Amino acid sequence: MGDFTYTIWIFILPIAAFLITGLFGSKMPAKVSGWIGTASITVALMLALRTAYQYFIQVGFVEGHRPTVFAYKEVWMNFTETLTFDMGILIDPISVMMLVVVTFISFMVHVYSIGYMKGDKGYYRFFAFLSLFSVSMLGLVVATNIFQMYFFWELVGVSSYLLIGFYYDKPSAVAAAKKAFIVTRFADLGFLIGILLLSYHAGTFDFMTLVSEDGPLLAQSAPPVFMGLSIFGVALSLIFIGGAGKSAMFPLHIWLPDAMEGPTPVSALIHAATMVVAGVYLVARLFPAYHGVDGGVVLNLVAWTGAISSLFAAIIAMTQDDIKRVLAFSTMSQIGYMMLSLGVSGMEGHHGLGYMASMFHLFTHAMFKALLFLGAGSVIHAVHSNLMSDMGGLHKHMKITSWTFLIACLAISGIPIFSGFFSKDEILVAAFEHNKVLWAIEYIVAGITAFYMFRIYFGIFWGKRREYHHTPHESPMVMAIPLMILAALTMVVGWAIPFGNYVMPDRMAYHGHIEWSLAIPSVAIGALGIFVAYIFYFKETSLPEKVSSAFGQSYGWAKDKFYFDEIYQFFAHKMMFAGVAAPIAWFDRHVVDGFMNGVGWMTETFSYLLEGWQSGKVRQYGFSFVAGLLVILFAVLYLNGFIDFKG
Amino acid sequence: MIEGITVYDVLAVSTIIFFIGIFGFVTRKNLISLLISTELMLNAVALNFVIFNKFLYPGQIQGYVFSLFLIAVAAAEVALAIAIIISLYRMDNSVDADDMDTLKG
Amino acid sequence: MNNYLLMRDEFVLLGIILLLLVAEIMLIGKNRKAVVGIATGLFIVHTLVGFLPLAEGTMFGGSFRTNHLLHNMKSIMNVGVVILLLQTWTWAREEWSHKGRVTEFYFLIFSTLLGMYYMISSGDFLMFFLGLELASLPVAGLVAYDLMKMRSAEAGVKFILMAGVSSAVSLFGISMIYGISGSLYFSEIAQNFHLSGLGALGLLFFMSGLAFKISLVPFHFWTPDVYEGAPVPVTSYLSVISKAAAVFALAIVLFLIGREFVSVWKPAIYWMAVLTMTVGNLFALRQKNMKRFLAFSSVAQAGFILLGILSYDQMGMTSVVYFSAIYIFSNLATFGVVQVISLKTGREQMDDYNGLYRTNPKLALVMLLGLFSLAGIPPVAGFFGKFFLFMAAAAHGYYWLVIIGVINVTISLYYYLLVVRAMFLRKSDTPIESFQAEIPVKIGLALAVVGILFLGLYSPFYDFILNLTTNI
Amino acid sequence: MDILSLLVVIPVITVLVLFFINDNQMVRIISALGIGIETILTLFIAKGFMAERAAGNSSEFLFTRDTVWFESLNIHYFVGIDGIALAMLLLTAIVLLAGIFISWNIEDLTKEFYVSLIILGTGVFGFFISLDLFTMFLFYEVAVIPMYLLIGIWGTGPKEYAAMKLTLMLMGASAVLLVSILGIYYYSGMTFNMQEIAQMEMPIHAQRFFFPLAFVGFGVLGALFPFHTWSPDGHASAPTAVSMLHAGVLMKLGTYGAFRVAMYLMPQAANEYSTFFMGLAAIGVIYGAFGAIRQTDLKYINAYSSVSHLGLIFFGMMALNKTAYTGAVLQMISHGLMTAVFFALIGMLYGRTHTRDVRKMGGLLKILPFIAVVYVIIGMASLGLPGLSGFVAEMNIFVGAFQNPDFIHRVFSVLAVSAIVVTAVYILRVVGMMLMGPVKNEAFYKLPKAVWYERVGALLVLLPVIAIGLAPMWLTTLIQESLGHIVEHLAAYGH
Repeated sequence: MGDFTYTIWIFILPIAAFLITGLFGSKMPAKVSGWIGTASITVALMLALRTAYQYFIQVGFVEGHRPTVFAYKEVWMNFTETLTFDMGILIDPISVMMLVVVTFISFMVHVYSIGYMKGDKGYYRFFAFLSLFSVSMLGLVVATNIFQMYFFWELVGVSSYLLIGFYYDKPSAVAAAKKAFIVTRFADLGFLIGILLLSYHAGTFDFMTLVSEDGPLLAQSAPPVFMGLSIFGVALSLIFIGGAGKSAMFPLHIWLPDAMEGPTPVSALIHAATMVVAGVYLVARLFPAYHGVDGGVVLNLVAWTGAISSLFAAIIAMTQDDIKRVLAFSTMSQIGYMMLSLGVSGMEGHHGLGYMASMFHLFTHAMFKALLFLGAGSVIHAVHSNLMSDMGGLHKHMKITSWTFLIACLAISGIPIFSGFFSKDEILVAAFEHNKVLWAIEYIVAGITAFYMFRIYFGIFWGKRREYHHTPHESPMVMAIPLMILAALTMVVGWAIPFGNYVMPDRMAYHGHIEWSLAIPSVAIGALGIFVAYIFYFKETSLPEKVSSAFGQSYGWAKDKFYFDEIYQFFAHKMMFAGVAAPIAWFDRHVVDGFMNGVGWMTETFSYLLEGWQSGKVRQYGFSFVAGLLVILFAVLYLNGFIDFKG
Repeated sequence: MIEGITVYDVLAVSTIIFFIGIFGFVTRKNLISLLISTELMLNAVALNFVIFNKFLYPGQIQGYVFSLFLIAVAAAEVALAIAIIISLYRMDNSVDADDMDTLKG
Repeated sequence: MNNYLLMRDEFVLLGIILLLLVAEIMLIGKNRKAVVGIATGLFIVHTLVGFLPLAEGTMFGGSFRTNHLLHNMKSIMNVGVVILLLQTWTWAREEWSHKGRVTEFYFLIFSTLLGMYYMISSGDFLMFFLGLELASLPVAGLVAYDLMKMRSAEAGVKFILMAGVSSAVSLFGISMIYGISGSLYFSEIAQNFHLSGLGALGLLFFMSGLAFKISLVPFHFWTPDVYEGAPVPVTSYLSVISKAAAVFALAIVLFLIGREFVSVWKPAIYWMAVLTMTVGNLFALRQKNMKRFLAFSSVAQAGFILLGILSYDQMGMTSVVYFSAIYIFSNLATFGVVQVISLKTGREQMDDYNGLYRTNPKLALVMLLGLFSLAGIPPVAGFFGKFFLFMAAAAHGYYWLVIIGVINVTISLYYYLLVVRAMFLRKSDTPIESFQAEIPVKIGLALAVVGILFLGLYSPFYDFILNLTTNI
Repeated sequence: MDILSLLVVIPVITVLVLFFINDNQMVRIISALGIGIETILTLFIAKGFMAERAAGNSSEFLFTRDTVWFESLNIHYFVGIDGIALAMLLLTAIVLLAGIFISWNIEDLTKEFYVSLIILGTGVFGFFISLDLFTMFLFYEVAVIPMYLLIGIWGTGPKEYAAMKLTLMLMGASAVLLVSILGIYYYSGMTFNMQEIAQMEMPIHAQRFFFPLAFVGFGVLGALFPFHTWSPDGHASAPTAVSMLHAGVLMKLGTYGAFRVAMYLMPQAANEYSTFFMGLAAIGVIYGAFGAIRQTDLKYINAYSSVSHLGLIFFGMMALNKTAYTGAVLQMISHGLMTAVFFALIGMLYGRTHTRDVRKMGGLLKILPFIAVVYVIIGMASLGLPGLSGFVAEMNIFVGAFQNPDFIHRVFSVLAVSAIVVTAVYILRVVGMMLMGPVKNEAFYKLPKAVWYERVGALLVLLPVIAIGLAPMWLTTLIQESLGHIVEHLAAYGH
């Protein structure tokens, strides 16, 4: 089955880069740490590509489906004799695909950052954290068991905290980082409890046993325990909550818009391509279990969360002024697509289309969303502001960025020959076959997506010419090249890679064909979206204001992200701080502490009470002497039964 | 012994004397009267010994010997107590038991 | 037939007393300061002689009896008095230089000690009564020793009157016991002294006399006033030696005649222990004067000793003797320091001790060790003493008493730490200026500290006492 | 003189030597030397222990030595260590050495400070090596009493009140412990030897009466929920090295004792009370975490976080299975190291900024990079970041706790697990307020960087935290071997 042991180097290099830049970065000249980081990720990318080539091409199909290969598998810690926590590298279609995606996007971001971050005081620190993030994401991707995934899951959370809070002297960045970490940590709580339930009821963490037909989950049918779900159902939905948190799904999405406080390359890497798809990858990894347990009811939860998130995010995206926030909500919407697609997918053959479509969309989305973010980055770099209102007519000044941005917008809107069309179309097909309502929602979202993407495109590059105090210039080559590479890929990947051949739930080959009957309407709504955006934003018109006022109050709500931040603020600060922490602090200070001091105080007052007894008068001593003696005497006599007081 | 008088009657007398002594110690104000009450108690006890020896154990003399020693010791004690009371009086020229309560608390 | 050698200790002590009297007469006019040296030296000789082994036996028809336990109890007290005399060296010298009379002090000390000897080794109530009185009356003289000070006289009066009442009550008890059992000899009493109401009354009244001297709660009222009023050496003597002797006497007498009255005196001692520990601690919490503070601390310690007596078996007796020995050493350490300081600066309030460590560290360390030993903190000996007392009580299932005792240990730790706080934590602008004590006083303090540090860890000491108590 | 008793003898000799030295610098060197030798000896013992285990010697306690002390009362000086005790000894050695370095700048009464600190260390070393209840209890009290002087003289804030409260509560707890030791002694045939007692089955009614006393007696020192009030005040007022040693090591005395004496000797009662105490511990975990959120004084935050982590240890122990036990012991070690570094850092910060109020400090990451980075790493360790020791310990405890399908256990376990979120909140709140954000006070720019002895002290304790976090296998096997005997013993009577 081929020797994959070299894959360990994909990890050792970034770790080495992290240690070197982290510990000695401040001592070396800034550029050096940039080169070290980029070099290590380049080699890692090459190794990942070699792994993909070797796995998909050389190893290919064994008995009709692609095998699972363990490059490494050692026991890292043993909880009990049977239950062990091992570390290892698992090679299978989706993990190799993710390896390629993560290393590639990370490579692009590294190259881009050399330009973007030039002159920044924390330059070495940025590259150190980037390497740390890459390692943890790669670790998460190749995890052989769910506990190893949780191990790297937390590391991903921390590195995103460090990167979001990179400009740590800005209080808003610090708050955003803290919010991101705590919300994801809250979701990880669900994930951890899910794992712990599995640890007892399934008796193992290993993915292969969890998803195998005769494994503990799928073999016996466990009795319903809670709301109709069996214990495994509960565990899997809790694990999904963990994934939803990391992928900023509907209720747990509030940290994603604020995460834009971090440098743009960070958003490109983390909040576009890698971290946010971790949830999707988790569900994909456990897909057979999700499909099998309790008849796949948990998948409905997954699907509907995806649908709501994508619609909700799309609506808000239309109203945002900060271009990075628009892209953030667009990411949330696209991930909603992927979750939905997984939710509607079956297992065998054609029914597995949803799974394949979701993975394909993940693959393509990584490309064009990274491109969008990097493009936005170079715009912000040139204009030094995030707000669309400060931009306009940049096409003349930034040709490359403008064209690459256009290609990405076309891709995301699902226009044919661009990659977005192929992946999104298959999702719509899968949704259509499974549940018409979901298809309808996603159909509308496709239109809205096209609209808001072209809204910012026209808003930035066309629209009214603004006077700039110093003329914006095209970003340097080191930033432009990644844009071009990504743009090229976005155009090619869609039709060049027969994704069905590589990634399927049952790992058999599947040659799908474009379902034109559904493709044409989706392209039509995309075009419609673009057209409306063209009218609104190509030239400076008052049309957008009139329409938004027409929507009246609802526009304001959407603009303020439906006040979810305020709700969370209330819940976190009022409830948790004032509602729980304050009473506990008070309780501790007064009741528990009060009791201890009370004991001391009581002995003190009691001793002052007795003061009078020692009056200094001999006569009283004599009295106490005799009285004391008589009391003892009568007590003893009574005890011995010589006298009783019944007369 | 006089007929008709049992050990209990005489014993009652000596116990009454004893408790008079105690009562005296508790109620009287003057130091000397306190001393007198202690002496009263000691003598009542000496009486007790003699009574028991006479009435219950005529054959032996332990009770009598004991009361003799007791009287001797009581005398010594009174002498000492008077000496201290006088020295107190010389310094404080008052013999009232209640204003001797500087040491208290 | 009476082997007079049995009373060797008593005779040697009597000899010393007479020698002192003669010395008093001989040295009129000349410098009688030497008496201090002579008396201490003689007593050290007496103690060394006391260490020599002594045969067991009785005299005067059983009225005086001695065995290894009694003999060693006396030598424990001797060691205590030696340390005390060393510590009062400067006080005695000054007593002589101011008031020109010091032999009376030694005369009274030794005679009370003689009384205690007789009290312990008495075989019958007559000898016991004489020993008790001989141990009480001279103490009144000692207490009222400072003729110049009103406090001393007041303390003396209080002591003598209360002593009178307690001996009267105790004798009343003895007369009742005599009335029932028809004899004064403990051995005969033990045969025909059977459980009866009047017997219970007699025994309790008798015990009150001893309870007075050990200062158990309902009978302890004289202790704080007398301790505060009397000069410091006398207070130290009272709290250390006279209390230990009374404890020994109580234990022995209860062993001899209390066999059948167990159901009478055990509950009494149980509740007196609870009362003594608690009331002693509660009063000690508030004290500001060091002497009064240590008075209540000694009252509380007496409560713990009762735990040992309560267990009424060989292990109980051993723990009582062991604890008393350690109690003597710890008290001598604390009282030694109080004595040196009050003699040099006349200051006895606890706040005067603020910042003591910064001016004279060695004194503060001695005080610290003494207090920790009283509080029962390892590795000093007090911990072992207390632990074995609790073991003795727990052996008989008195778990609730042990719990009360243990709570009281914690309360006692609080007020012992108050002194430690004053010495170490607090700073003061008028601390006790650093000074050097005289050699003998230093030796006295050093001996006490050695006793505290090594008596506990050195286990053969416990085993030695254990095989002493095989026959009581 | 066997090796283990050397552990007690060396500090005593150091103290005696210190008595005759008056120059402050000399005192520091001598004590560093003494404890340095002690640490080397501990490492040497660890190596010997490993070799012994490797050579297949699977007896429960190694290096055992039994000499009679009070022959008539059957009290022996019986010493011996197993895997857990060895881990505790290593922890003590490291934290004590770090503490000595950290308190290099104590000027007032330096000699007395180091003497008391080393006496405290002696007590702790003695406690961990002794297997005889009497000697264990003696060392336990020797370890508690110097706290009064250490906090009272060199402390800050309401030091006298805090010192008195701490000492009284701990000595009160040891008093309760004394009662239970006596109970165990008499109900198991008059012996203090733990191995014999474990074989002897104590009558169940005695166990029911004495187990809570012993558990609470030790629990108070381990800041078990309702008895933790001394910990915030005590730690806030104590000088750095003392709170390092206290929170890092002395609290482990409580948990180790509760585990070794209360549960090992009275298994039936341990099983009966397990649900109750597990609930108490779970509340403690949440209670401590929430308590820490409100605090603004750094030391109070750390004190409450210690209450929460200690609660986790008790929780792990009361889950009564091998994994949870391993987790509890791991947590003891990891929390010991973490709190030590936390207090060291707080000491350094307080030494410079003369304030412990988090709101007054800001933007220190730029000014004091070394201290800030170490603080972030240790903060991450304490909230259970994988790759650091906190994660390893907590995961063991949680997996162990979930092995019991009983509903109440599940509720308590979920309660304890949810503490990881609350811990994250207060750790990040402090890191956000103190290290990040704009510099609030201009004077902070001139603050001096970390000095050599501060770096040594902090790194000395930080490296093991990372080592355990990355490769826990060597430690877990060591602990699991020694736990084997105990868990079988407990399981035999358990559910």
